[in-house]
Amino acid sequence: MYSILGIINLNEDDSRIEELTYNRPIAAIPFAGRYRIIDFTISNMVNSGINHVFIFTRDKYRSITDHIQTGRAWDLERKNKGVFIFNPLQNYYPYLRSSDMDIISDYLDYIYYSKEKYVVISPSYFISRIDYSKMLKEHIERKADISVAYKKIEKETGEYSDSDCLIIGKDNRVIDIINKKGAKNVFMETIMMERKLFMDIINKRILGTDKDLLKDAVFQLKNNLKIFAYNYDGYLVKIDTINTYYKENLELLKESTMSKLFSDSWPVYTKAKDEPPVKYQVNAEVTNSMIASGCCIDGTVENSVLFRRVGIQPGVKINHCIVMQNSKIGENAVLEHVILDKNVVISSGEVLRGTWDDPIIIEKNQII
Amino acid sequence: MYSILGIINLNEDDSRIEELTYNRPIAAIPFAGRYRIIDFTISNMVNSGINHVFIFTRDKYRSITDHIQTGRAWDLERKNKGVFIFNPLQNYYPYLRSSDMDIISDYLDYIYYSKEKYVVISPSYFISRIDYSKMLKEHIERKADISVAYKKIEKETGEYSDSDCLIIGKDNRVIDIINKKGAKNVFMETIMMERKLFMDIINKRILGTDKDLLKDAVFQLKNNLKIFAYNYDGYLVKIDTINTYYKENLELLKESTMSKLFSDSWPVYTKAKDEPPVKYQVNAEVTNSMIASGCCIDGTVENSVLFRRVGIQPGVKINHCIVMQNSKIGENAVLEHVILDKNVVISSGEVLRGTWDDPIIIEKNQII
Amino acid sequence: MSKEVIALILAGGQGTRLGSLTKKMAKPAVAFGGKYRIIDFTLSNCSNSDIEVVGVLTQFEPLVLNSYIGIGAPWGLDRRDGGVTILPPYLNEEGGEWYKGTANAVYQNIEFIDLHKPKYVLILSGDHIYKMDYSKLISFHKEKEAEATIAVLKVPLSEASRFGIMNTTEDGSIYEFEEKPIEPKSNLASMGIYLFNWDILKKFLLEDEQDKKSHHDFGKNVIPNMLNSGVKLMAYPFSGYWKDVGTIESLWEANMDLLESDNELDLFDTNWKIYSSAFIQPAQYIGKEAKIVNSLIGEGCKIYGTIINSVIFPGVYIAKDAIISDTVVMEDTIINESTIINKSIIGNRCEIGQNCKVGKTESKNISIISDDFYMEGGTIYV
Amino acid sequence: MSKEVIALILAGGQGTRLGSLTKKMAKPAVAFGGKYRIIDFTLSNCSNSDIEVVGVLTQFEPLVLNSYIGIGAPWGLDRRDGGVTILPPYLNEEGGEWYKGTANAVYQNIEFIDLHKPKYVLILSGDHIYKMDYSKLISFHKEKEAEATIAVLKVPLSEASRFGIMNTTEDGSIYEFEEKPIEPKSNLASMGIYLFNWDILKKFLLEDEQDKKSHHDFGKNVIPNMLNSGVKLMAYPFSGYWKDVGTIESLWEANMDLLESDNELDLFDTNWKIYSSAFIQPAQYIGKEAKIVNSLIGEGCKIYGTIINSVIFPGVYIAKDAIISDTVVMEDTIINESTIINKSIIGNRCEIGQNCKVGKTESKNISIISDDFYMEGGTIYV
Repeated sequence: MYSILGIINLNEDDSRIEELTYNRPIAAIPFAGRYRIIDFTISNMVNSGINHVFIFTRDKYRSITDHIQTGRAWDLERKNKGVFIFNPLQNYYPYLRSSDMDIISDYLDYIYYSKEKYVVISPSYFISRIDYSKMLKEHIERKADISVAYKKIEKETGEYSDSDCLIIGKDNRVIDIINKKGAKNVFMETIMMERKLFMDIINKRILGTDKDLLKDAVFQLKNNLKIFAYNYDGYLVKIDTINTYYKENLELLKESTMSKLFSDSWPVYTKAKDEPPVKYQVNAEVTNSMIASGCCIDGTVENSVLFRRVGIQPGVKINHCIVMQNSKIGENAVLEHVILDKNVVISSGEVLRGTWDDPIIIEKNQII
Repeated sequence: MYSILGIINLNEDDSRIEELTYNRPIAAIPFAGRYRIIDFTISNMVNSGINHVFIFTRDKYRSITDHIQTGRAWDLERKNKGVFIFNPLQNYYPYLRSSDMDIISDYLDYIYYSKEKYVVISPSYFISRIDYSKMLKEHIERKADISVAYKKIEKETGEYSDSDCLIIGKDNRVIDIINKKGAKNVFMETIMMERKLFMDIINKRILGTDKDLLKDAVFQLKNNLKIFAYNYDGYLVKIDTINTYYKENLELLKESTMSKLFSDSWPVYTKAKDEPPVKYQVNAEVTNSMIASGCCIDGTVENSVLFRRVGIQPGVKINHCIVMQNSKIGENAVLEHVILDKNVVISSGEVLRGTWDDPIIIEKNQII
Repeated sequence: MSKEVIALILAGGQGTRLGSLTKKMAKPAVAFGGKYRIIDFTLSNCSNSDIEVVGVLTQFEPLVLNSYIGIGAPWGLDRRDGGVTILPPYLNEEGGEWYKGTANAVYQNIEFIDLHKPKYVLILSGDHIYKMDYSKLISFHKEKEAEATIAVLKVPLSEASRFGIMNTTEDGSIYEFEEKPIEPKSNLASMGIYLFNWDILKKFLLEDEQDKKSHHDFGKNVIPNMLNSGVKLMAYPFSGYWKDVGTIESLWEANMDLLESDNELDLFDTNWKIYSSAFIQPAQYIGKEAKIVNSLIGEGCKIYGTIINSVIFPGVYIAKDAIISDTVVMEDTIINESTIINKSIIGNRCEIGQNCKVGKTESKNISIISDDFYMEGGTIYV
Repeated sequence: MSKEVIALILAGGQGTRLGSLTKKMAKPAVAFGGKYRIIDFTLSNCSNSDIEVVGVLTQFEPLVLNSYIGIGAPWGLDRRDGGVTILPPYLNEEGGEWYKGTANAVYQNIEFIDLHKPKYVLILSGDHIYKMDYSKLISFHKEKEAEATIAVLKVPLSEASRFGIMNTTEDGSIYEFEEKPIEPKSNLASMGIYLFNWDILKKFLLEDEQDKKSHHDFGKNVIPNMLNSGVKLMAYPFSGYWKDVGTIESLWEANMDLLESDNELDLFDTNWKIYSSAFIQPAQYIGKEAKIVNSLIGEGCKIYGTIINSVIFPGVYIAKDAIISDTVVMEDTIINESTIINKSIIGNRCEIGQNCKVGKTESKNISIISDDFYMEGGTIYV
């Protein structure tokens, strides 16, 4: 088996999901009841046999450091390998942030001293179940210089509207990349190549790389190097707007969707929190909902996702809501189409009603 | 036993030792053959029963992160406590660096959620064997609001010339602090108080605290609060100049000095490097020297300190030298009064001669 | 490094009164409370009490327990020095033998204890459910200058004859110990939690080992011998939830106790968390027609049926129209459609077919389905 | 989680031929090479070969070994799933028994192995000194589609009759195995390193257990039975340093081998590090009148005397005018002034008084001073 160094690039545009990213990057947004968005990419790497992972942050990295800790939850607390978080060095001012090439190049010696033959670079905001070992297999078989993963979208949906799309030739070679609404081959921003080539690109030692963004630098090489497209066709969502965040969470309440994301053979790992089981009290009426451990429920919950340690008092009615960790909803409150961030307290009798296309968002630590 | 949160404040002036601090803070400078300077403070904390340590860095923190890793070497890899490194948040530009108050206040919630009743704040560049549990005992007995550690210096020496000194009243209460050559009561920049008071000071919620530096803020309170001086009288050196760095390393070759710093009852912990024992080859002639593991010696070494994995080829003569990790000295080279930083290569036959008061310093990774 | 206190957890018992639940594992490894194993409580108590060296004495079917405890990380016991160590019997120059009793088990590990040079040794049982801050017990022991301290619980005098009873003077010092007395003089029952000065305990263990007639048991031999020899024994009064889950009934009851709204064990208390080796499961899903009342449900469950007064472990699937009441369902079990289960304990990884009927609410007995059991649809098992 | 390969290290032997060095500890825990313990080599080989599940089968005086291995962190074997597990004998429903032989030891741990669902099981010995990339052995095994693969070393034909000898066809498949043959047909000696397909091995272990006449030993029973049954056995040729340190002489020799300038074991190779539980010691100090030639000296030593061709472990103090040659001195031992030691092994934590004389250079025998020995000044011990 060839070894792969996993690189998670958190240089992700969070401007369209800012209500949830004031204090955290997209990677740290809670998702699916007990995870953070980055858990899916890390778990994909671990499940693909990768045991050496570098996470390059851009800003607001405190929540990533707190979440990853030593990496034990992913079995990535290792003597010589494991997971490492690299924050931008202080000599970069915020206005230089947009360049992931610069952030990575500051830590190039770590990549140099790694022993893996290949690297795979992935963002966090595409949630998938991609198997990088299969991607590598194709990469080697095709004798590719670079492989990039994409998913072919059947119906035109708005979910990937801001994504780059690949123009792919008959032999699966990438002809071009475009940013165009309604295109079919969504580029998952997942890139695989030999580690040495990656270092050359970061170092801009390769003819034609004069870009600040890694993906631009890579596609600039499309005529010089063999870039192949790897077709992934499993679960895929891109979480970079409030709208997709809200709908894709609730979409998981469908058995058919949930089973695409979760299965025993491809576990998703996350930090354990030592929460007790969910306590359903005498007035609990819960249907079609996903409930995380440590919740204590004495009211009515329908079509909702509750994260850890949420408290629902008697008389409460919530429907089509996402309630993040440690929020408490007081007696007889009624919430519909609402997203509560962490540690929110909703007072007794409060009524909040958003809509399916415009959910109300309550920020972290608010008392309403 | 009362519990103490240990805080290591790396806001240390490195301008007089800049040859060794281009890429590292003072805390990460190698010392005494196998340690980094910060090891002594962390070990003091651990030996005093402290198992929750916060390290606040200022800049060049990569080497600290690499050294501390998960904290396992100090038994500080713990479920709920252990060691945490806090780097300045990116919103601080370099010109704001001088304020440790600001750096700490960004992470005040971590201090808030800690459960220890007391905090002790210590720098790294004072190397000592202070027992914080004894300091706490006196702190409690005296009903002090704040205790600060000092050492009484008998002879006037230049070593502490840039240190603050305490003016102490008869009852051990601190009357004032001065920065004056030749003063006797050297302030070790070690400060103990209740955690709640510390948070108030950082928050500048206490009358009269309008300073940017923690120590200034503390002494500003001398009339409002009871600040007591704790007398420490063991091994103490301050490493903030090339001169003290060089001489204090070699001073450890004296049995009497070494036994003051090292003893079985107060071990100094550091990251293990899996080096083999020292190999003395057939031409080795080593006297009055400190040699770290993994060295391979086939020449003459006198009155010197060799860090890990140093190579000394046949015919080499070194005297009064400090040779850091992984440096290699080629055949017949002669070095006197020289400091080699890490990974230096000295070519065969090279001759370098400094003096006792002005040693030659060769920077990291140089080939001479 | 010397540690002031080390704890030894006696986890070697076969637990025959738990029947098929302990066929392939030691009693402390039995599942409890919708997420935990019995030993989680003792290990978490140690961790929360800042005890950093814990030995777990095992000998019967230790595999599940060993692999569950692993390196001790979930309880913060993966320490560089000390942490948690599994202590089975071993061979030495004179051969070797299995643990003959609680005192002999500790005797065989004198060398391990001496390695850590402790001042005190805390002897615990791996099959009790309770929360206790041992550091308070230790402070009490020091304050009273005791040589041995035994934690005691007030039980109703009517039930006292089922316990080992401590008769104490006013200051709490023990002058008499009666094992299951017919006419109890006090209601202070021993909880099987002992703190000893190590030098004293070691002396008595060495003596006990020489005694051919001894059962090598703390309650039967060591404590009475200490009393006879004038050792200063103190009773440390504990109040709060405590349960020895040595029988099917008590295990079931302890699970049901958790469902009381004012249960003293309070698993939701963040100041004294009970740690457990984590499951890798997504959040639970509650279906459109599900109904759950007064129950505890673990991670990764999929519930489409009705659950009343029950404790459901992670990864359980309950199909629609199934009705579960007053029941404990352990990990990864599947209950198929229209099956009705009352007052039962269903083991791990079972599958119960459609239209089965297990257990009876009005029955005195708990129905048990052991691990990995497959029940044909339509079966009636009461 | 299923792992492709798991390794089992046989570390239960009493090591009687190492005499007083193994009185209180298992052989794999014996100190070696100025820093290491014998088992470090096998554990480091596992770690460097990316084997993530390692069972260590112990039964004789396992305390030192257990506490040395701890949670496996020094070797990177403190894994969430798997890592290193100590496997002593245990009781089950039918009672329990001590390990009767190498094959029986593995037989008693079938349940542990099955837990990890491995495809291959690698059987290793805990008392061999060598560096080997097991992943190459595994690739060889797969490539050859073998059912069992045995690592072999070419030995001088004259010495072959001291080993278990594999007679192979040209492609490396084994057609005959002879234990210590008087007239060896080949010079391929078994290194006691076996890779088996787990399903095959399990079948043979179950059969062997039934065989009342069996010694339950891999070399004597399991391998010959496999050969007779037509199992595809391959010999994997290894070249490099390898030593079974089962006797005082071989232990001493192996230490001396490290001092050869071209020694194949090369402890300084950073591509195949040998990990070890770290000592908390400052750097060593070499005094003004010290003289050290061709020797290995560990951390925290203080050397004021003369050391020639010797291996000195951490924390040793050698006073001035002492002369040590061709000798191994283990941890924390003190050698006082003017004492002369030749061709000896001095145990841990000894103190040798002034003006003693231990060992003789020209002697055939190695002088042994066992752990914690105090030698009066002026003693002659040759």
